[in-house]
Amino acid sequence: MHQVMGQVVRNRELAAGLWHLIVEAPEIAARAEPGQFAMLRVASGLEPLLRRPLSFYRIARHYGWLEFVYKVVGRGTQILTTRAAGDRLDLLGPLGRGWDLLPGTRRIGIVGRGIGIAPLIGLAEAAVRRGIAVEAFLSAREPQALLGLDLLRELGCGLYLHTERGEYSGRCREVTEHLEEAFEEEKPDQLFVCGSRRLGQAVLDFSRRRGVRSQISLEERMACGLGACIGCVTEIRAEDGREYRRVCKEGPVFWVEEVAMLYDR
Amino acid sequence: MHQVMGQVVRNRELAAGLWHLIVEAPEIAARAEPGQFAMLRVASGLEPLLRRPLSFYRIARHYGWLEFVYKVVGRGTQILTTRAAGDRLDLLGPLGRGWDLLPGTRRIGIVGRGIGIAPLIGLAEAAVRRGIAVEAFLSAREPQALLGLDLLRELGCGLYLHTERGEYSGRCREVTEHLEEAFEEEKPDQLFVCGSRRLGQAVLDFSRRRGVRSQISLEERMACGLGACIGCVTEIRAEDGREYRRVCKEGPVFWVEEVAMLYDR
Amino acid sequence: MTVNLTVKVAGIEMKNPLVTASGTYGFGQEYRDLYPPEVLGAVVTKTIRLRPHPGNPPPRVAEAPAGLINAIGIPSKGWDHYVREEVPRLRQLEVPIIQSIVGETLDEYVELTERLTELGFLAGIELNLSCPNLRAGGLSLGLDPDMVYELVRRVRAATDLPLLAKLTPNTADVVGLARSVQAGGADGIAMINTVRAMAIDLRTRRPVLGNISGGLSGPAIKPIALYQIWEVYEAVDIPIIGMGGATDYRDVLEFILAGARAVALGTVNFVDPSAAPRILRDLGRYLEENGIDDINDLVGAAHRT
Amino acid sequence: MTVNLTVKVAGIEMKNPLVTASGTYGFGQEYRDLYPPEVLGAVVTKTIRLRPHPGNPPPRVAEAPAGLINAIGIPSKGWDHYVREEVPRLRQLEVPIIQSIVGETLDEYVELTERLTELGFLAGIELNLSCPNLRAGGLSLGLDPDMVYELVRRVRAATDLPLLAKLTPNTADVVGLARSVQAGGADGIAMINTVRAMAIDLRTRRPVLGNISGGLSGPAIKPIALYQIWEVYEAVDIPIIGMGGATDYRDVLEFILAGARAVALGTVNFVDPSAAPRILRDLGRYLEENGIDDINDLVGAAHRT
Ligand SMILES: Cc1cc2nc3c(=O)[nH]c(=O)nc-3n(C[C@H](O)[C@H](O)[C@H](O)COP(=O)(O)OP(=O)(O)OC[C@H]3O[C@@H](n4cnc5c(N)ncnc54)[C@H](O)[C@@H]3O)c2cc1C
Ligand SMILES: Cc1cc2nc3c(=O)[nH]c(=O)nc-3n(C[C@H](O)[C@H](O)[C@H](O)COP(=O)(O)OP(=O)(O)OC[C@H]3O[C@@H](n4cnc5c(N)ncnc54)[C@H](O)[C@@H]3O)c2cc1C
Ligand SMILES: Cc1cc2nc3c(=O)[nH]c(=O)nc-3n(C[C@H](O)[C@H](O)[C@H](O)COP(=O)(O)O)c2cc1C
Ligand SMILES: Cc1cc2nc3c(=O)[nH]c(=O)nc-3n(C[C@H](O)[C@H](O)[C@H](O)COP(=O)(O)O)c2cc1C
Ligand code: FES
Ligand code: FES
Repeated sequence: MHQVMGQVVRNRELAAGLWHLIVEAPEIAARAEPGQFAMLRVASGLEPLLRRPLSFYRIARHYGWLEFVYKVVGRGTQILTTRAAGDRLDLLGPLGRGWDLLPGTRRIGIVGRGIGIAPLIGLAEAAVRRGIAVEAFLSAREPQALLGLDLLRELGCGLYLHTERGEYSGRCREVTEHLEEAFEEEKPDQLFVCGSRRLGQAVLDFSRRRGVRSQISLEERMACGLGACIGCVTEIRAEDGREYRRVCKEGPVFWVEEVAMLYDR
Repeated sequence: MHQVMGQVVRNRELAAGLWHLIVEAPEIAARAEPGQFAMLRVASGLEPLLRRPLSFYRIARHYGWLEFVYKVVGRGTQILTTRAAGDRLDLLGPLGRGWDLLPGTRRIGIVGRGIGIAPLIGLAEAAVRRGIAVEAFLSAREPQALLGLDLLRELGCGLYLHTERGEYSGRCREVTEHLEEAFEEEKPDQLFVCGSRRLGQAVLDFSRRRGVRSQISLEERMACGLGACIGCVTEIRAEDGREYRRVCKEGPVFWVEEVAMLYDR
Repeated sequence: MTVNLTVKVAGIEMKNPLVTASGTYGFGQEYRDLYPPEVLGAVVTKTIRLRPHPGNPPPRVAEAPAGLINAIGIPSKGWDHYVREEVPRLRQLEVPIIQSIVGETLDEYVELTERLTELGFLAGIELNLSCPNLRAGGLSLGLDPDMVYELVRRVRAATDLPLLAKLTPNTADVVGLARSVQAGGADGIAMINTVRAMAIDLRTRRPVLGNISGGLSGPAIKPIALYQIWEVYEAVDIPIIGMGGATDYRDVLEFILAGARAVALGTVNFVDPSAAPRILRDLGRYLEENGIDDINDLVGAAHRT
Repeated sequence: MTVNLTVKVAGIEMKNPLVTASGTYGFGQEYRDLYPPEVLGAVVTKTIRLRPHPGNPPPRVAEAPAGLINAIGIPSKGWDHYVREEVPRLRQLEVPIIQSIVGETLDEYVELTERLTELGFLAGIELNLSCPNLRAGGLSLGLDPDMVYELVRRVRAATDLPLLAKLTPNTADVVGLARSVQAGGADGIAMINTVRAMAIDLRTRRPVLGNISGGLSGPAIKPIALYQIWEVYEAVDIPIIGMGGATDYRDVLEFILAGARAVALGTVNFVDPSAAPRILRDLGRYLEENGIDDINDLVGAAHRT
């Protein structure tokens, strides 16, 4: 973990309210893994006070770059849009535990919705680099919000897309159907999901039925991001009942079958 | 009194830590008088929370411009330096009671030190416009901090200058000596002072001895600037003992003989 | 859709839930150039005293992170000046006027109440119970539930006007105080007053304020205000005028959700003196956009799941 | 010029007056990548309990104007876990360790103190007296001067280690609490803990925190902290570890001027996790530039004119 003043390489709007931010921060990039995140300080003053957690979208290690995609939802992300190339940005990272590609894995599915697609893109890249086949199940409000689509195409991933409006809105099907269809003949070795509880539940169900080892990336309100405040807990099903674990430290990636909220229907 | 979003015309450093700000705000400029002030909102968020009071330096009514000179002393004035031409600035004004040029006044002295010179410049302009002769007694740390010097020269004012360093540092004399010298033969009709308590005391002494009606502009910490909070009081010698008056409403300009702190040596 | 913004607080009909916080709006004249006081639900004026009082020595205000510390000390020019200078102008205002008062003794509270009631123009009286000078035993009166009960009871007997009790937040037991003023006969509660605080000037190495300590207001105290309002709402039946750091319509709605029937704007008046009409506009728009046709439906709604 | 930054607090020698605020620095491991804990004057660890406790349901944190509201609830994995997992790593640290504790009963405080004393490595024990669950009559224990006195007295008898009492700020009478802990035998006072507060989510129209209410920390409470420290400094002789919203060396100096002998960094660790070494550097520079050769000369200096 490092705290560095990175330099903004680029910060621009991809689609309405969706921004792509690239920051040069070689110390962090050198150690960052897909699924991990950074805490960004958006203001230099006291308002807003807390850092904002953003997952790594891509990690361009040879450039020393970290890429993020963020959705403007409140004050912090609003301020972030005002940062321009050349500006300094206080970053803390890499933080948390990233995705686990298990030894022997040959075929995976990534399941993402909306901004939840962001942390899956770096994973897809890493997987393809290791010769793992990737099927991507992505959904969003509108086609422009399907992050990293071109990249996934380039990488040769299988694509199963759904949007509420526009191009991919016709075949309005549940992700479960998509999963069944894609993996009818052969189950994937692992599934990776991020973006909504419903999606997580679908993946949990599928994974339990088919015996797939799957992971989910969770979000929780964070103060420190580095494990000190115990503020970001989620409930985990452990041997002896439920217990709280820190999303910033033991997560944000968890095994789906551990995550208590996926069982609360 | 108006609250308007003015537009910054110019904001640049005059000398180290001394900035000249011009804002277009015709509604306020139309009614502003020398010695009055405006409350500027330096940040759009909550930090810093309060507005900052700045005296009018010059009022360019036909342009609809307000000019300020401010010294960077803390957070608020620091933020103000980042405002550039074209930016919007939330202004409240004109506020308070300005200088009184009494009927029949033909010759005045303005006595200012440091940033305290600022509110005297608009007065000198107004006086000269009315055919009143102006002698200016100005002091500062260094020559560059003698605000409005060129303007006063153009206006044909008599100049008595003193700086701690540089050009005017040789003849290290008290303002009292300057006043005595300039007004040896004929006393001025009015003196106007701003910049330090010591200076105010010198003017009070001179005025009492020579029978001059003099005014001082005071500063006090302000919250509202418009008379509502009673936060900015100064002690005034009234008929029945001392009483507090609001610097933002009954001031910032007071008759020197009223101001209690000038008697506290 | 027409949205209902009118609320009834302690028997006072207000055309909307925005009122002024005592001490931040003078006697209704200072902001007139910017908007007419009549846009407000009610005007709560600066606390007055029976006898003249100079207030605290300057400096009286200091800035704090997202806050303001004041040690004004309730200066007052006394009753005669009030009647001569303020009352005629207050009578002109076509908006409910709630006069805030403080006494040096219980008798003074009663006396002021009687005199104010006789004037005949007021919509209500707010009892400022945060006066640290009025002591009962070692404790400041406003902190003692029994004394507060006694005070409200006595004032209650002296007037038919709606009575609001303004509680101090500097207590471990604001609920106890709230129950006491309700039992004493208050028609409503105003809360929160400022939180005891101070500032130190590193340059002079001395306290900034002439009075050494003062009261913190502004956004910094909003979470404290919300908490105390939440607790009091659960404990009493009389309506609450909530305040403490509201700066926009969202804050106002949070206060209402926590249990306030009206919300007072204080420090924000200094930050943005046009805050009241701005917030009012935004509030109306929010309700419309969210299909809420009566603001009263939101009062205390955060308590209901 | 060499500036003396060492301070002695409650008998604990610290190489500088910067310590950590309990609950914001874990058990000394979390910030190690950024700076060694050894740069600090002392490490105050997260409050522990004798028995396991899950803490509060999430969400546990919410942002506020210049502040943070937390309702962590002091989760604890209990004594055995502490001894097995934390103690070995704490022993490695070459900096005074002050362990914060809370009990469900007076006996638990005593029991924990005895066990901690036996471990032999601690520089001191901090009694977290703000546990709202431990009640004495209707009042939370930490608010009752008599109970607090009794608690400290009993713990005092159980250990020779320096004892710090961490007071709650949610009282009208922090001075009474301070006097009580001094009388009970505390060697020092830590203050302030968080201020009771809450946040409401306008979107869901519900409280943000799983626990509904929480405690406010950060810059927003600095003026409240300064005030309470000022008052306590005037009332007791034992040293104070001051905290509440410090974010830079100026804040730290303000706490010291108000009467703190050491200053704890809490919320700022989240905002700028390298805050401690930064502030330490600035502090040294300030003292040098201002010709102050011993920081102890500034302790309480704002009280002296
Ligand atoms: C591990 C992790 C990774 C994330 N990765 C991304 C990402 O790659 N792209 C992206 O757009 N968003 C991501 N988020 C969510 C993002 O952090 C929030 O949207 C952002 O903090 C909102 O800040 P704001 O000031 O704009 O909103 P505000 O609503 O003003 O924030 C108010 C407070 O709530 C907190 N908060 C609000 N929403 C969330 C949330 N969903 N999760 C956690 N805290 C929240 C903020 O941190 C802040 O303290 C991630 C969150 C976590 C926990
Ligand atoms: C009527 C009036 C007219 C003024 N005219 C000018 C002017 O023309 N040019 C100029 O440079 N300065 C002027 N000042 C002083 C100027 O307002 C302060 O220097 C400025 O507010 C400091 O803000 P800051 O955030 O930079 O400093 P900070 O020290 O960070 O301010 C902290 C707080 O203290 C208050 N404060 C600090 N110093 C003063 C002060 N001297 N007077 C009042 N409040 C203060 C600020 O408003 C703020 O609330 C005037 C002050 C008053 C009252
Ligand atoms: C400058 C100032 C003066 C105040 N004077 C009074 C007063 O005279 N009587 C009173 O009951 N409250 C007084 N208050 C408290 C406010 O009415 C209000 O309770 C408090 O400021 C919290 O609201 P806010 O954060 O919106 O300002 C004063 C507050 C300020 C800032
Ligand atoms: C997330 C968090 C957890 C805390 N946990 C504890 C705790 O376990 N024990 C304790 O005595 N104080 C705890 N505190 C209070 C701090 O130690 C400190 O008193 C308070 O936060 C004020 O300081 P600050 O504003 O610098 O954070 C906690 C504070 C925060 C923000
Ligand atoms: S955010 Fe502090 S422990 Fe996770
Ligand atoms: S600043 Fe409020 S009355 Fe002058």
